[in-house]
Amino acid sequence: MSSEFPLIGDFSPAPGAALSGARIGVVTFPGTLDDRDAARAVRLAGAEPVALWHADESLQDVDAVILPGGFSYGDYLRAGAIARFAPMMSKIIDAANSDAKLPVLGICNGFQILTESHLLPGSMIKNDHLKFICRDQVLRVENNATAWTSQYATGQEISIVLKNQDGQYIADEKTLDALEAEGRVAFRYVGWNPNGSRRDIAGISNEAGNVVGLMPHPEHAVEAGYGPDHTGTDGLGIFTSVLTTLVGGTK
Amino acid sequence: MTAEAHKFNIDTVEHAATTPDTELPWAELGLKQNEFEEIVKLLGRRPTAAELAMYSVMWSEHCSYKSSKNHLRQFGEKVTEEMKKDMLVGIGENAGVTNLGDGWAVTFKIESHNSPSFVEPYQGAATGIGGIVRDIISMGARPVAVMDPLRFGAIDHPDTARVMHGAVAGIGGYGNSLGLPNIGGEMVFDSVYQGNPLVNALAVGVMRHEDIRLANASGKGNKVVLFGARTGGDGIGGASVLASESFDDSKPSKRPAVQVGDPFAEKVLIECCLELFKGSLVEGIQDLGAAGISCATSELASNGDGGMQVELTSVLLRDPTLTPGEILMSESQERMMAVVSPENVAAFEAVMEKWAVEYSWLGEVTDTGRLIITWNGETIVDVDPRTVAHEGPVYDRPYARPEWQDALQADTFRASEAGAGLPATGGELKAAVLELMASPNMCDKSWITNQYDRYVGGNTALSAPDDAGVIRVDEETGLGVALSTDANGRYSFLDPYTGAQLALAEAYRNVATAGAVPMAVSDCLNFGSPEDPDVMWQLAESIRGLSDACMELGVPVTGGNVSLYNQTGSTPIHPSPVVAVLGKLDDVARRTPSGWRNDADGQAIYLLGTTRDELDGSEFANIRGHLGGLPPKLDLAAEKTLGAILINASRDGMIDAAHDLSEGGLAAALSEMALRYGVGARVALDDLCERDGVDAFTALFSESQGRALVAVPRSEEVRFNDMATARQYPVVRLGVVDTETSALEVQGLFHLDLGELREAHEATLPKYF
Amino acid sequence: MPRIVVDVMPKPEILDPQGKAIVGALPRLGFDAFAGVRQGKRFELTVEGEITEAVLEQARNAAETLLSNPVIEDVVNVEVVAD
Amino acid sequence: MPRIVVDVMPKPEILDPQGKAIVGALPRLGFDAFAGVRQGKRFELTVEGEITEAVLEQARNAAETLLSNPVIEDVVNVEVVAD
Ligand SMILES: Nc1ncnc2c1ncn2[C@@H]1O[C@H](COP(=O)(O)OP(=O)(O)O)[C@@H](O)[C@H]1O
Ligand SMILES: [Mg+2]
Repeated sequence: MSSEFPLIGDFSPAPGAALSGARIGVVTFPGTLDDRDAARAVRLAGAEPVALWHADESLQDVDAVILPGGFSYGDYLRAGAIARFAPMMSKIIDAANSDAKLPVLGICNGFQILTESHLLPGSMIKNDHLKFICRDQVLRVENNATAWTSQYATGQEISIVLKNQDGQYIADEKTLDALEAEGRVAFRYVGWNPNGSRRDIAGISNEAGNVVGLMPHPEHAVEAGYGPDHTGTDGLGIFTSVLTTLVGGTK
Repeated sequence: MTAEAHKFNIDTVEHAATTPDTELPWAELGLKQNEFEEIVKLLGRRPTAAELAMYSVMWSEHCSYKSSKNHLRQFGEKVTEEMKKDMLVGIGENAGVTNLGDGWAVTFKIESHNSPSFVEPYQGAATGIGGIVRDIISMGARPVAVMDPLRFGAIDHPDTARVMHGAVAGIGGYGNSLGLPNIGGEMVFDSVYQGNPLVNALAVGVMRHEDIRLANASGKGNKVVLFGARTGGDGIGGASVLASESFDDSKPSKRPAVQVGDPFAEKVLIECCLELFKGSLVEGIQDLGAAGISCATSELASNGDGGMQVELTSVLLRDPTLTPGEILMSESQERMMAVVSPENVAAFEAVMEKWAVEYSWLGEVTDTGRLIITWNGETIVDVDPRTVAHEGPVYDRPYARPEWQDALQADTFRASEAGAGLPATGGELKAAVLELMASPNMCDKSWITNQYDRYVGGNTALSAPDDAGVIRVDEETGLGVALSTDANGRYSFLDPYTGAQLALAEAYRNVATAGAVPMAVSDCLNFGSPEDPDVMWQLAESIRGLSDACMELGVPVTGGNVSLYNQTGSTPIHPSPVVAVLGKLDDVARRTPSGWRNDADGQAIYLLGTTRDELDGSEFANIRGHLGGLPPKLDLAAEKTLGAILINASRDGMIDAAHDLSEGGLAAALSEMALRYGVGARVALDDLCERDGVDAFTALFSESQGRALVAVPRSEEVRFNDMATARQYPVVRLGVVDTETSALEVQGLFHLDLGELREAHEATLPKYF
Repeated sequence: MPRIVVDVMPKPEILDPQGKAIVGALPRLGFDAFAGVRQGKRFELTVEGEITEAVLEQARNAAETLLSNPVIEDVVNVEVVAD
Repeated sequence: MPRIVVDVMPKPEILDPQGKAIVGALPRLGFDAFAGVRQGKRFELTVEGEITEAVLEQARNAAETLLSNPVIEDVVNVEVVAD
């Protein structure tokens, strides 16, 4: 394995390793939990995961970045609040806003870090029922024109894992209306709103579509036997989407 | 923190030698007169305040196992060579280690955090998870999953919600933040646990053989380091008598009544330790749990080849007013102690800096055979570490079969008032199934399990509500482990010897049902006061029963924990030996789930085993408010055969689903298998009733052991039948999976709609909590 | 509308993981003036009508029983603030 | 030791799930006087030495940048309290 994650245990070798040759960074903050999972998903999608350490300042020339889930700094102050100030985040913010439009995906805590960084609007507060919740969740892909959703059909329903404590997405009405109008609601909860999120929003994108954040965990639905209901692999599309985007010359 | 900040009269060894008559608060510290006299004899003088602190915590029941040690020996004695062959590290270390093959090893252990969880359920349960996880790290392993066997008071008692909400949120809050999937546990409501809930926690970890670490301090000149959280006054409440170590003007000190966990600190500690192991930067390592630095220094030193010298003012403090004795006793969470060779010091420090973990060098390994602790250079502890850590008092507590045991066993359910007018018609039986599945102990547990992350790590192949939790260890080969924890306090109350064996049998069966080969056992023995001869008998009988059964099933006990004094006033809890069994799967892809799926239409449903009239102690009798008689009979040879059948059937692809029968019997197993994926079935009980000579009620609700339900694809029926017959194991075809009806159809008796069943099953916990 | 403010802080002797995390983060952002941080809770209770002594007494009781966990927290303040 | 207290509250227009849960629980415990509850955070920052205007300025900045998220929260108070 070329990438040296601070977590032991080797990742599954990729099927037909790194077709596209794309290198996708996975950032680890103190308290990050799902970095190995995100790296595994990248590998299963056919790209090479590159471990990025929060305190470093080099993006190591990666083609895209994933901010994985977890409880960075314990989420004690606010979810993602402290992680947002990591040196690596400054680099990511710059690269995401640059002309190159680095694709950035924030999952759960990563989504929270993206809102704290103002790369995405709104914020997350505690679930309306105040409890941590872990369940299999159906989402509707509302927009397949982002860097991370192109492999889905708009309107497609997917089942992936949801698990969080602070997952209630909120923003003011003006922001919400703008998100809807600009097609920036990327994912919506279907059937049941598990946390009180405004307008059933599960994930959003920035204007350019290179930055996407979502609360549920696609990286936990990439391998049959270990995902929703021990069968689902609907999350893999997120990771193959970004490869298509990269190959398609967005970068 | 500088020494100048401390303004105590330090009680040095020198001072102690010249002031033999100083009154010491040994009784307040929980020592008995004979124990104090033994300490004086060992030292040849009175102990210093710091020494007294160390001996008092290390010789406590919790740390020294003084009441149970004489009995626990059986776990080490009743083992065959065959049982030892995969045991890489046995009882005595922080946790046992079992060989999984391919260079992989697994370590697991279960512990209690009962009384802290009653006082402050959230933090008590959270720190329970934290403590057991550190045990696993200290073996050199990466923790990979946790489990949480829980027992609370009556579901409708006003205090139960407080404990339930807090404990579950605490287990979730801590475990979820560590990135450890929760793969199973237990939930039992019984008024015997009202003032004394049981919060047990299990952690499992995996490692390569070469990464196994032990808690010992060897090699003269190696450095001793304490790292992680700072030391505060946690867990030394009773020790505030040491606030002024000159024992004169004791001013009241403010010490925390409960410990607060910091899961973030622990997560960082895990990663930091794994990086240390990877770089081979530590020679020995020990977690800090009960008895804190007293335990860590004395155990490391006595397991090593020499002695140890440490300077206590070097300990980083959260509370600068702590006295030396309090520092030694402090149970602050999220700390570890390690032994590092001088050439690795710089590399060790680099790892600490990377993870922003605080550390301080306390001293070094010596060749004196003594544990010497200084305070500003003055010796305040000078002991043989073995006398602290391993040679504490051992008691042969008197025990006797309680006088009431005979009357209890004679009071059978059938003969009792509660046992009159049992359901018999189809309608009555259907209502009884609904009542059973809605009852507090049998209802759906997702109110709890939905608060736990079961997916993190991406290796969870089975988790609640399946019979066992299954975790993949090796992504390339699919090698994995299965785990289940079980106990039945009612069975143990009726007959503690058999009760402990039944707990083992159920956990063993659960693991085999998932398709795994049972390999090792860990246990948490939750009992009342050992000073009560009735309770002591329950404990002795349970250990004798469990060790006998382990021997017969060929699965060694590799570690565990004893929790005594679980009682409210003079009323002890039911004897509750919680048994965890770990099994191995060569390829977790072959695991057997506990329910049939949508694609299983027409698959045959078989029941393995014999059904007898065994309702005493059952969940059904419990619902009717009865507890008496004898628990179900146990045939360990039969359990072994059943296990072999289930494992082979899974390995050879003969079954698609399997679920063992335990609490609630066939009624519960059928309901759970159908509800698992919402797929119905058509069954008939006639053949079963005729063969075993029981009526439909008994067939549905008896808790006879050695039974499991399996779903067999049509193409495999012949092979499966042949296998069971070849092993002379009773098997009967009950019916078929039916994906059309969405109901449980028991021919000639009732038609139970799955929607109605699910509603009853799922409503209970949300109603109360 | 006048409100009753209730301030609850972790007891001084009890570990405060939240405060600890913040103390660690401040210097990285260039805030180097602070030696310690503790994080507690602030509740604002609103009342329809007037805040009588009886209402204030209820607030004090609620502060001790529901709004704080006396095992690990202290109620440090219950007061009326005008808007 | 003098401390700086920073109070942060959820913005009025934002639903506060914790406050809502408390409003629901209060009457069950017999506290019927309250129409609404909001739960925010109280930080106590300690300083080695004196609290100068510069230190206070740091506290105000920290309050706005790290201790609160302006999208959902307001800093309602930054003040020095003596012990
Ligand atoms: N407190 C808990 N935490 C996690 N899982 C639990 C808990 N209580 C029960 N479970 C899970 O619910 C399922 C049903 O429990 P139980 O009926 O006790 O299982 P069994 O009888 O097979 O031992 C199992 O998967 C068990 O692990
Ligand atoms: Mg079972």
